[in-house]
Amino acid sequence: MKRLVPMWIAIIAGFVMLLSAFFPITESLGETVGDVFNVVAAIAFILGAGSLAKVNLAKISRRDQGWGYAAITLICFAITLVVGLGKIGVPPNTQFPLLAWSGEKNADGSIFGWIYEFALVPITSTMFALLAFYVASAAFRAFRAKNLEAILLLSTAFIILLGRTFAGVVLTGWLPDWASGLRLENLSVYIMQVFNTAGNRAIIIGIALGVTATSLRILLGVDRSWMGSGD
Amino acid sequence: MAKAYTPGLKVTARTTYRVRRLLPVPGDVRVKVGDSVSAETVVAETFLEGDVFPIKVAGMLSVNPAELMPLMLKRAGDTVQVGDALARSKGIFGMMKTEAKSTATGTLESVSESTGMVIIRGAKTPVQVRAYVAGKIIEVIANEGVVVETDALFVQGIFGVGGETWGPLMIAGKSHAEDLLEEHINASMKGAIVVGGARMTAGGIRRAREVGVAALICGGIDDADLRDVLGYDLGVAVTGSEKIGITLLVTEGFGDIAMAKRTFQLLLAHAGKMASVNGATQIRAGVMRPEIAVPLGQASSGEIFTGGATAGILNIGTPVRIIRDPHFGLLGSVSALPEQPAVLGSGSKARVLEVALESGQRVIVPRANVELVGD
Amino acid sequence: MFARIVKWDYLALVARNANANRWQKISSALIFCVIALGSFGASGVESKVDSKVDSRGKIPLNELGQEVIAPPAATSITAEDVAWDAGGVIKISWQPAAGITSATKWIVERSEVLVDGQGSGQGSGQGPWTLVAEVPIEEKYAVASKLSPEASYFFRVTAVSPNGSSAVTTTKSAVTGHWNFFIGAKLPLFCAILLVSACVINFILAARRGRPMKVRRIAALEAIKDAVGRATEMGRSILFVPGIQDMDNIQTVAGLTVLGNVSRTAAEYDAAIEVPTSRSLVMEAAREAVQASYLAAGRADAYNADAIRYITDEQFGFVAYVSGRMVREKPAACFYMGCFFAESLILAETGNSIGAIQIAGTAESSQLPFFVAACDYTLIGEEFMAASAYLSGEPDQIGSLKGQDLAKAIAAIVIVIGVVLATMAVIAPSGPIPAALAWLKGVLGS
Amino acid sequence: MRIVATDCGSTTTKAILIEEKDGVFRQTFRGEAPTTVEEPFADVTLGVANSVTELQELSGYKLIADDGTIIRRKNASDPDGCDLYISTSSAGGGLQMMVAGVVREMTAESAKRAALGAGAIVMDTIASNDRRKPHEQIQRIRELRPDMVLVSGGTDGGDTKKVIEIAELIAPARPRPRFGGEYKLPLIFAGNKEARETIERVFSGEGFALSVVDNLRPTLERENLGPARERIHDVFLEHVMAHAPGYDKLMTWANAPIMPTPGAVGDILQTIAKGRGINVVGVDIGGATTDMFSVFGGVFNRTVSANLGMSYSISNVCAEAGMDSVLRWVHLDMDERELRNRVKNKMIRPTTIPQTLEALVFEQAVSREALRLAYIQHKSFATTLKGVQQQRTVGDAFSQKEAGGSLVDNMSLDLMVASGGVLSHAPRMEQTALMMIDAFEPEGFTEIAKDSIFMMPHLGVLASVNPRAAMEVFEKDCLVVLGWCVAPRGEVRAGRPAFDFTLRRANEVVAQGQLIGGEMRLVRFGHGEVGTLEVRPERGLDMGSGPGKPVTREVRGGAVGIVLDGRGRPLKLPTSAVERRACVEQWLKALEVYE
Repeated sequence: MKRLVPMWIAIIAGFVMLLSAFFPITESLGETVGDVFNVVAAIAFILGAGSLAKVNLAKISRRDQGWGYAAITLICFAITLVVGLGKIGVPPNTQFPLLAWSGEKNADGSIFGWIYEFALVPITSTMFALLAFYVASAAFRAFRAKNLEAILLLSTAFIILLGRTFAGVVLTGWLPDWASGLRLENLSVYIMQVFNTAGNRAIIIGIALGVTATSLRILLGVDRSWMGSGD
Repeated sequence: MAKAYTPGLKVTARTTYRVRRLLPVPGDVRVKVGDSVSAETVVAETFLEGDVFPIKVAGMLSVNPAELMPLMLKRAGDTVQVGDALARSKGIFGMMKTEAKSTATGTLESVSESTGMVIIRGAKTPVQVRAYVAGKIIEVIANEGVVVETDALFVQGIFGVGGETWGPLMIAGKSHAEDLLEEHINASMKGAIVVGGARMTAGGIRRAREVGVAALICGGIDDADLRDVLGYDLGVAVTGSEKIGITLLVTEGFGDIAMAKRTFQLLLAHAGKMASVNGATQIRAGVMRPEIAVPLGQASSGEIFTGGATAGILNIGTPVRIIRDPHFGLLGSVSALPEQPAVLGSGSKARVLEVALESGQRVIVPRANVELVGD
Repeated sequence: MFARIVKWDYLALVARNANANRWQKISSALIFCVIALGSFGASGVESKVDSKVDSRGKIPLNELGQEVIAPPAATSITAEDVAWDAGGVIKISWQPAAGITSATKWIVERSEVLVDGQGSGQGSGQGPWTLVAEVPIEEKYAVASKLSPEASYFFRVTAVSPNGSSAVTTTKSAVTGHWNFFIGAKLPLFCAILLVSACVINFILAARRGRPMKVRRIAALEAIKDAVGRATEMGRSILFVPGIQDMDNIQTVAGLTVLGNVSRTAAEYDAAIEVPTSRSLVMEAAREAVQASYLAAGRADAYNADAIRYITDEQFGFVAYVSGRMVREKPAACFYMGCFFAESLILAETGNSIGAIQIAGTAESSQLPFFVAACDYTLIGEEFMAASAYLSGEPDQIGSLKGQDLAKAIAAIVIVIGVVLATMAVIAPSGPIPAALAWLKGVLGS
Repeated sequence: MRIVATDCGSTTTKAILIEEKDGVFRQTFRGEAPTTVEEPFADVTLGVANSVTELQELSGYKLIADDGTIIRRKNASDPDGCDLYISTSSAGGGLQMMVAGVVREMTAESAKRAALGAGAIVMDTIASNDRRKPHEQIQRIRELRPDMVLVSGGTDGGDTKKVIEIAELIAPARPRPRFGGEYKLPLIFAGNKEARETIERVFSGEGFALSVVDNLRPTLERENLGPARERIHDVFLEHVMAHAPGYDKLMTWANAPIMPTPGAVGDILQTIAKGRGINVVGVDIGGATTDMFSVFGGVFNRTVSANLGMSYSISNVCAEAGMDSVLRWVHLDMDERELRNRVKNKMIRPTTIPQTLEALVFEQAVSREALRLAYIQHKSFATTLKGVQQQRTVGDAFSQKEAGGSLVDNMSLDLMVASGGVLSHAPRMEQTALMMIDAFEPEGFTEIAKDSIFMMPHLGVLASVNPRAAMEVFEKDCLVVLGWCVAPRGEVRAGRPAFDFTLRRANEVVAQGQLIGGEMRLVRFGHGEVGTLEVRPERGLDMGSGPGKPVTREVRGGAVGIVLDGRGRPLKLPTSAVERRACVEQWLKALEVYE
């Protein structure tokens, strides 16, 4: 029973979504399913927040190593929640100036907006910036020409990287016009457009078929492992 | 080679049969030297240590094993029932406490601070050892068991399945060469040791199990029938612990083969007497063969037998059984013992002997392919 | 034949299957070439679209500095409901007057029919006008979409030049966009889905009838035991990240099916597993999956719901938590199974630096290179989708993989036809071949 | 120099005499007597003395003193006695061990490897992921009566919890040793060094003799079996042997520690593989079990297939392989029901020997299956380490190889050594060769030899005292070279050419021809002959240098010669019974197997 009900919900919702893409009559049903998903996700968020609170509170209660950070997490969470839900500092919407809560939560002057703009965005950018270093370290370790395939990949990567820099233009600028296709910048475009696109499409076709088959397995109830291992 | 031992099976009309009846672990012996016992008498009993049930309590409470001790509600030595709370967590600021419940009944033996595992020892299980044969206690091995002695008709089989059993000896067929069929078994044979002739057929075995025969003794059995009885294909001849509700014993081997006439007649002569049968067979180093003992309850014959493998030396005239095709199962006596190895049909060279078969025919077989018959 | 196709799996990644025999390699290589050529043809199509954009840009330049004359209005205008659609789509066409060249674009507007119905005659019942589209002056039609189905509209069109606008031309009567039973434009897609489904179902049924199905070994999935075992022996935890998307993403679902297997192995080995999620719903689903696995492994008591926790929806906040956790706890095995974006490399590199066995799986093709470079094993796209079927080992699920391969073969055939047609169309630019090509493109929706 | 070596097997004790003549060690005489470990004798030295007495009778030297001990020479001119006496033992079922580890495929497997390598029989392996519930594991531990327990688990600095958990299961289960009640069960701990203290506390109670050695898996990337193996040997001598009847006396006689028989066989094979720089597979097929040894790339592995044997276990072989699999090697008409009964009769009367050709053909068919199954078990055990982190580069993107692949590679295999009754006592050498080829399916060039009188255990111990003597005797007297098997890897097409071959001796062509797919051919090339064999496989077939590439190698002659095998690998027999029988008959005829 515990398995049958969710399975049927999934199957029906899935078919509705599928049909709504083709049959206008079911479109609104499809939208309803989408709405239901959003509602469920919103309810689940309470569970998520609960889990966050529980894990961190337990940490504080047990005085685990680094429990201070857990406290900070919870305090920040509470502050953001209060200023966001309470729309503190939010100027009222110009259309309804008498309703204090009518403004957008991250409108100018709101604390929530301020937190977003001046705390979250810079922190996020910092994390993102780390990526450059990770790319460098991964490339350094991974690009070793130890077999034919690796050599091919390495030389292709080299052409593309050079072709995207001015050095590439300078290096092969002397090539006459009739051989301009061999200029690094053109070669790099050519590789990206032809070989890369081709390879990518092969993967994408595979993925598309995979997605279709996976969806079908779930819709037909053949695959129930998403609810936990089959038996 | 200095000596050549040839294996054989013991079939003897009268011998002093001694059997050691031992407990698996030390316990109490219930009889004393000189006591007369029947097959069913309990001669020794003890308790086996209870089963051990480990419960990972720390994991159930999601606490560190080292922190488990203060949370335990039960201590080592306490008795616990299934469902009893063993430990309770502190929870978050005193709320949301969780309990670890016992999944076993028994005594709490230990709590480990390294793994957070609690060991519960289940109740002890009683073990009893019975005398197995009617006879006299001639020795008591303190805390371990006894030796029972009786004067008995003793027959070793070649192969058996099922464990120890006893009951009145009954004869199902008319001759040693007659297959044991379904119609040979009747309801009066419930709890009896039934002796058939040649092969025990599938129908015969089925009927015997229905009726509740304690043991079936025949010359042979078909591999396929054995597989049906056991439910699997026997790979190695180490048996005795099967739970099939009947003990089967064959005296000659697999296939269509008649019981040796002498064996049949010996058993026939004692029909109606109480017999003890053990189907346990172990064909490995330390050979164990299945056996039938019929206590005769009279004066000792002098020879003492304690079971195990027997072996003897071949001489001209020694009665033998051929135990490998092409002459499998035929009986005869040694008529010549050539010293030099001979080339066999298979191309191997081996030491051989000549057997004069009961039919009068003389055949040459490898020495490895005969076994001694008789005492 | 299809028994072999299952080994192609990765058309482009042929050589990966080191055990494939010669024929499998050759056939895979052929398919690879065909796809490469096919993409070449396809990329040509794109460049044509680009040239159209360029020509549009040139017109205003040519017209700059000319005499100030307002363009003439369109001579007639008609609007009609588009058939086989979801309703709310109306096609408006008009006839330009002569000398329209001075104008640069058309402005198409619509108006709802006013409810109080002051009159149904021409020009009456029209409300405020809203813009439908601005189209280049060469165009003679426009499509108004996203209208309310079963509502009626008036349309008007105006030619605009830098020097002024023409008079408006308005439809005589209001037009209603009816919704239809089926969206005609999606017919090819619908057929394709039916075809693929038919292939898959056919093989599922065949498998149920007992036809033997075999799949090649997928090293990444065989390595799950290795990774979990490593964590057990080293006394460390297992980290499983099911991507950063919600449950409505099929990759997340595929990730959870792998989680079911990983957690079952973890339960058997008695290893600790941690699942940080960036969506609450995923947390709930993951808890279900893990709990069921522990139950199936007979170790329900070892299941700890708090190990599957929600962190944050914020992409980089999530990454910060997970990589921080990795550096502190040093898990011995890391799984990344689901939809990943920029965080893929941050996670995988961090995992690599702490010496964990890492197994990744995603269908985000842009993130695949990062995973391949930094992880021990990577499930590439389709392999990832096939993972749950593979892991289940059930014949009907494996049958579905075979069906997928059949569909792939059909796709390959279509590509071959397309490549041949495109090549011939270049050689013979007129006649039936370009028409056939155009038809094929139309069907495939390019 | 005069060396006496004995091997106390479970049924017979075999003695050999090795003498140094003109600076070369040769094995000269051998004797045999029943082993006397069990009642009524209960003293192993009686059997040893009997077997050495036979040596004495044959050689004419006085080796046994009147008190039944072995005489030692005082100097080289002394006519009586020997200089060195060594022995191995597998009597009483050999060394029986239980091993435990955390993960079955990792530390538990390493522990098993250590135990098997030391010559033990592994009765059971306890691991946290062996799919048994803890109380089932305890039940099992209580049932077993091992001679010794090896506990491993966790890398150094890794898991402690589960190792201790396993220890906490073993301790209350109180496994009882096979011999004696007061005897303490030896227990070796070779796991995470951080768990040592706790382990010592857990086993501090009565009944255990704990010894601690270095972790046998210090990291998952490295296996360190040496210390554990040595400790097993020590404990075997100190505890197990000391309690077996008569062994205390035997130990005082011997000049080198008594080794478990299989451990000694492993040692000699490792010595040979190292000395010649080759990969070796050795097999000893017995009545109850089959021991398989391999050295690939210097890594030694041993497996014991407990229920694959030719007499006690013959019925199990038929059950496990299936009668159809056995009968596919048979070219004669046989009645299946009768065969099944015969198999069971052999099981209950294990000492009988086949008298007719038909019986022999059948037994050899069974042996092929027993060997094949044992080899499969061996291959899946002899693997590279599992749980190792892979360092990937872009070059691996297309070939993500799994860890834990088998070390056994038939193409790189150089030498197969056959021993055990059915192989070494086969009436014709060709039978032994074909049984080995059918069961092992060697690829490329593989030399086949047999251990004529099972001398390898003796030489294994000898190698620890006098390696030169061991090597010389092994090469000259122990191994009987049968010849070579030359076979391509890859599928062949029946009736189409498979490969061409040319055999030259000193640039003179001895034999030349072409093998058709599915065909076998024998080129007689006698003992002591040396030549070069060139083979040119068809496209897609690999003889060692890659598909379609020709190979030339030096070959030495043997009792059988060169077997050219055009059947392809993996070996496939025709499915139709009539075709298959014709095929098998062709092979048997070509190799003159049954004349």
